[in-house]
Amino acid sequence: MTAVDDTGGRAARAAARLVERARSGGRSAPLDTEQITERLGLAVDRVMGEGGLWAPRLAARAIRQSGGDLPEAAHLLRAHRTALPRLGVTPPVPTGELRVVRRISSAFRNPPGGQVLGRTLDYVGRLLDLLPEDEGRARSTAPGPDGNGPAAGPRPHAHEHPTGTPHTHEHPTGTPHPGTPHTHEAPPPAADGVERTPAHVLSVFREMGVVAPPSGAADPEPYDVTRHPVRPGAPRSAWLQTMARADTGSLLHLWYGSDWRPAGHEVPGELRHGALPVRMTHPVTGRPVTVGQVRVSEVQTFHSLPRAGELPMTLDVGYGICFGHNERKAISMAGLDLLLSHHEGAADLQHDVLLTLDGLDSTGYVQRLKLPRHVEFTSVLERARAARGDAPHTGDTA
Amino acid sequence: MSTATVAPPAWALKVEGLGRIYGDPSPESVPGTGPESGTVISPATGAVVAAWDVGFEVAPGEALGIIGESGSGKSTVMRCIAGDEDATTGTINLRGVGDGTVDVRTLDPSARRGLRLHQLSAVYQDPAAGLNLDVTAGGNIADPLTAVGWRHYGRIRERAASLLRRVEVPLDRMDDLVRTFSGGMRQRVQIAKALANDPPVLLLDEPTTGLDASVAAGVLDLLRELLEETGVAAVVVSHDFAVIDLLTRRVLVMQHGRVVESGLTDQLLEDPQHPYSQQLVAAARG
Amino acid sequence: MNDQLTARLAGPPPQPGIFDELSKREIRRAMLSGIAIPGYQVPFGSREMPVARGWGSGGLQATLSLVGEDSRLKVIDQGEDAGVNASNLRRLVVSHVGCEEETDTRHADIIQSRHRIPEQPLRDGQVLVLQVPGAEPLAGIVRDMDEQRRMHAEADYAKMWVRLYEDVVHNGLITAAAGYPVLVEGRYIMTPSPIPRWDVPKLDRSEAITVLSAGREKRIFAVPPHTSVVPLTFEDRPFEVEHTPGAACRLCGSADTYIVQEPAADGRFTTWVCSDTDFCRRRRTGDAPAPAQPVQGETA
Amino acid sequence: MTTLQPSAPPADLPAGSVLSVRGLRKDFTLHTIDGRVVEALHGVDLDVAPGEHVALAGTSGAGKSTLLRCVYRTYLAGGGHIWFRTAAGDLVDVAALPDATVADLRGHEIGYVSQFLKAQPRRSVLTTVASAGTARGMARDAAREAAAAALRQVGIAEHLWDMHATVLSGGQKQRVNIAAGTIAPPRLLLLDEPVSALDPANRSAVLDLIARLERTGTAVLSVFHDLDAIERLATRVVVLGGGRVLASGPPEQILRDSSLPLEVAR
Repeated sequence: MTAVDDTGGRAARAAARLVERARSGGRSAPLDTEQITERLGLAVDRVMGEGGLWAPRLAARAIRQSGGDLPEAAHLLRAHRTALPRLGVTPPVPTGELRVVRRISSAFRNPPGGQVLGRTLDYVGRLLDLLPEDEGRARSTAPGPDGNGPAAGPRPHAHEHPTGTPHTHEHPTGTPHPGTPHTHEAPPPAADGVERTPAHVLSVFREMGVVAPPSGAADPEPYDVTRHPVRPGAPRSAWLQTMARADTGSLLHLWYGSDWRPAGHEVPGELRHGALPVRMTHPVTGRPVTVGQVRVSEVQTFHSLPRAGELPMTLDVGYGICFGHNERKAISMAGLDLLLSHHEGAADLQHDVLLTLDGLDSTGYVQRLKLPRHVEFTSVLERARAARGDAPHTGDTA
Repeated sequence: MSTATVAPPAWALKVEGLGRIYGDPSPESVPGTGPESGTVISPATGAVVAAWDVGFEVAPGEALGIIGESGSGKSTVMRCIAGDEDATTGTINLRGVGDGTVDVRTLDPSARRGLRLHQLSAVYQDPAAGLNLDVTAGGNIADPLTAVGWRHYGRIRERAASLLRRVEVPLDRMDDLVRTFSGGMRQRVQIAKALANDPPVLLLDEPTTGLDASVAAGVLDLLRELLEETGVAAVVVSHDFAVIDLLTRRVLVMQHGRVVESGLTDQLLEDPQHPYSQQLVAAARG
Repeated sequence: MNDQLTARLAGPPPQPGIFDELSKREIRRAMLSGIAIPGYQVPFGSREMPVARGWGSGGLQATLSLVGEDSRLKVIDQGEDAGVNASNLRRLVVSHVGCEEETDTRHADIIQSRHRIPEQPLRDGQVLVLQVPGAEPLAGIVRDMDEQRRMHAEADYAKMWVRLYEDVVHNGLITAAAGYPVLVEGRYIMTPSPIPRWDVPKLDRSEAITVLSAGREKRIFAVPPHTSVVPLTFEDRPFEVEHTPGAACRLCGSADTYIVQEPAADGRFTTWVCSDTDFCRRRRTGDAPAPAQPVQGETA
Repeated sequence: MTTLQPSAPPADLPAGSVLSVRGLRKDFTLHTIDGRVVEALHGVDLDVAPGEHVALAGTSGAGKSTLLRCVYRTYLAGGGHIWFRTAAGDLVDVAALPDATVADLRGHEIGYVSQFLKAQPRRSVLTTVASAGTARGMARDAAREAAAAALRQVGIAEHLWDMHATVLSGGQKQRVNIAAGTIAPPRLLLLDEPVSALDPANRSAVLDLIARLERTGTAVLSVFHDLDAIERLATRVVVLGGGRVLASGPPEQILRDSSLPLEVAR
């Protein structure tokens, strides 16, 4: 037996130490994970979505460990999850149970259940705030009718807390605490007529009879993309899962740049952000028990896609959902789902959705280019020389 | 079973009762379509009866024409024989497959595709359908050769060169990408590729349509010589009586998915019986 | 209350690790399928590893599924045991499983490698795990994955042969460098991962098992022992391995090993060293057969 | 190769005839002109024996060419039978045979020569004639020799033999055509005005060639433009008029019968 030459190992560890020093060597106070979950909630949400794991505190750790490199943080979360055993599978939750903290429909002036503007910067000027943090914070918590700026929709309500108490001001702590389980599931409608669990706008369209029937074969048992590789031809559940875990930027680009995106009037009929209960079947009683909740962003988008031999006025539906508050991702996902569901021939788009959106795959493929490859390069050079006839062509064979 | 060997049939290709319906394939789709009804669309089901009850035999060394206007079903019949699409009903037998006892429609898709290596070739109107334009002329011919096991570069090139010479493609173009070729030249390469493995059956779908008249004439001359020399059984699908007259000795006339008349080619030109055939001939005569 | 229920449902807390046992079993199953159908790409539910996809995540899953505490593990990248990546992967596995590190090819049970097969011929009982960045040899020929699968299923490889034919037409020779396509046991065309052509003959009728694992593409394939692996070439165009006339390793003098360029004292790339550092060391210490005389296509 | 369809010919056919036409009818329905019906043949009976040359005579429109084309199946018979005795001794009805069988018969046993040459493009004169011989079973070398002899006979100069037949003049083509049609004489040869465009010298050479066919036992059924050719070649003349046979007999008798409607050459 020989002593293992660990030159490379030492170099790798030294490199890691440099990163660690750069991250923790500053003079500011060490970063607490609470601070990340509370102050950088959208980053946490994005990492949980791309990591495919609802675990805010772990996601916060991953963000801190990766120095704010979110794809890297998502990778940490995924690799961590790989080591965990799978204990069970939750029964499906109808998203009608979603307790909204934000819910808008651009399709209706005033949809049944009302518009809930919630926490959004959509209507606020993008002005870099140069005030000290404390001052800005004090100002935003002060009560005032224009605290959120004017809203375009009628009767906007700026709810933030999912338990049903109406608020007219931004909640100072940001997102509702996701770890807190709720026991009451269907709160009564609030006094202003805004429901906490409003019916989907889709059901309104269904009643109007303008929604195209769902296309494609039945897809009862969801495909599990974490256990089975996907390739074009996979069922809808496979591409929905793939998109829910996709790199947000890649997904946005694919939707935005897609040749298949129909020109014209794609309408996010409904966008919601809120909490969904997670249940498990009780091992003894066999009944579902709520064991926690997750926050999700959900989008249903509508478009009248041209199809031969059909009335032009039927609407096709696209669906998007992801962990946390990530409207950009949910809207892109719904748009792509719409195209995938109704362009069966869009094999190229399916290929791209299923095989190019995963952040781990794409960043890994880039990473790989940084590894040494002189063995391959030597071989390539030799062929190039041989083709040019530089080297005497002995044609030695094996 | 008797051990006596059954003599192989005289025909190289036999088609019986061939039908192709797009849409509801049930029998209700058929009534109300065809020449008498003047449509291929089923009034009952809305299905398109693109071809129905088509049958013929072709002997080795014989060329059979199928003539009709676009939408008559002639190309559908060809695609069903070639295996580019599957017929709805009917049988297709090749002498080279089980001495003609096997309906090739019963073969599994892989075996069916395998027929295209040895048993039958197709030449399409659009050379891009039968060729890879981003491969050299020689490489396109290497495709069917390597598919049946040729592994000697020199012999592949010899065979490709002799085929290209036969179809009168200058050999100094052998290593040029087909994309750089003119339409007539591409068609010649496609013909060479189709003949690479000496198939007993050759299907020609509008082989000269889309070519300039003078170029088409050259390709037709070539085809006629090849049909005579090779002893191949050919099916020539065309809307053009001049092509049919030059290449075939028997012909079927198709209209609205049905065969309305069949006969010797000269008889069909000189003494057409069916009103539609007479119309076609009159139109061809100008 | 919910916390208690969750704890009860979860059972004992999981061992900190990389990979759960059920997943390892699934990957062993995929490897067995690959061994049963030499050269066939078996899809598997590739897990997320603590290394980047493309950084050996596929090889790592295969290795982790195979090693036990008593295994001797050798990991090389570009032929070197001491490279940054090789060291990192080896450390990861050893710390997870507690197996023995090994650099001597002769004594290793499992050899995970990127881009090389050791010069020392492998023996019965050894497993070579090759990291695969791109598993599909037909990828550059047709894009449609269904069509790729059909071509494999029907052994319809004419388009691959046309590619080689065109190569010779345009370049006078087959320019495929590393990752040269091979035919396994006369049936499936396989890419042997980007090993140099020098290493391809070592796969043919090897006594060891070769497992090729692509984490990103989620496919595993294998070459069982004593299986024919034939590089695709024309009968009149002999397969050529890398060869630079007159070049030899400046450390051990070998001209019958795979050598890569090194800068000389003047900074110009004029000297060569063995890519396989273990074998080079053995040559220098007289622990390996002396170099064969001027190279004539030495192979395993 | 070809299995001829078993047929049931009437018992009273002349035992030795190659061709026996019985009750042949033909009319043309013109669907493109409101379904107008043009009548051509109203029940023609006719026999041709081996070595016999039967010339059809009559005015223009009498149905001479129509009859020839019905026998060759370029026209479909509208009624009646066209009995043909094959080399194998079978009597088959050309009017009822499958197309493919007729096509085979045409290749081997029934020839048709018109004034128009339907030559293969890009094929030399010699090859055009020789391949007509090989198509009827001659050996390649024998066919080339016979082709050369036939071309000399009809006065095609040797320097033209290598040229493509399609570039020849009308008269040359006609002579190549007759050379090809007679090189390996079929059992039944149908001649449709084969010398109509020839100058006197060449015409005479071609007629000599046709005259020699009698010796080979070929049965000939012909339509000639001029009575002179009929007189020189025919062993029997059948006069058609109004789609029927008006008279039949030796040429010296028929051609002198001024009561018959004959078209006389200028």
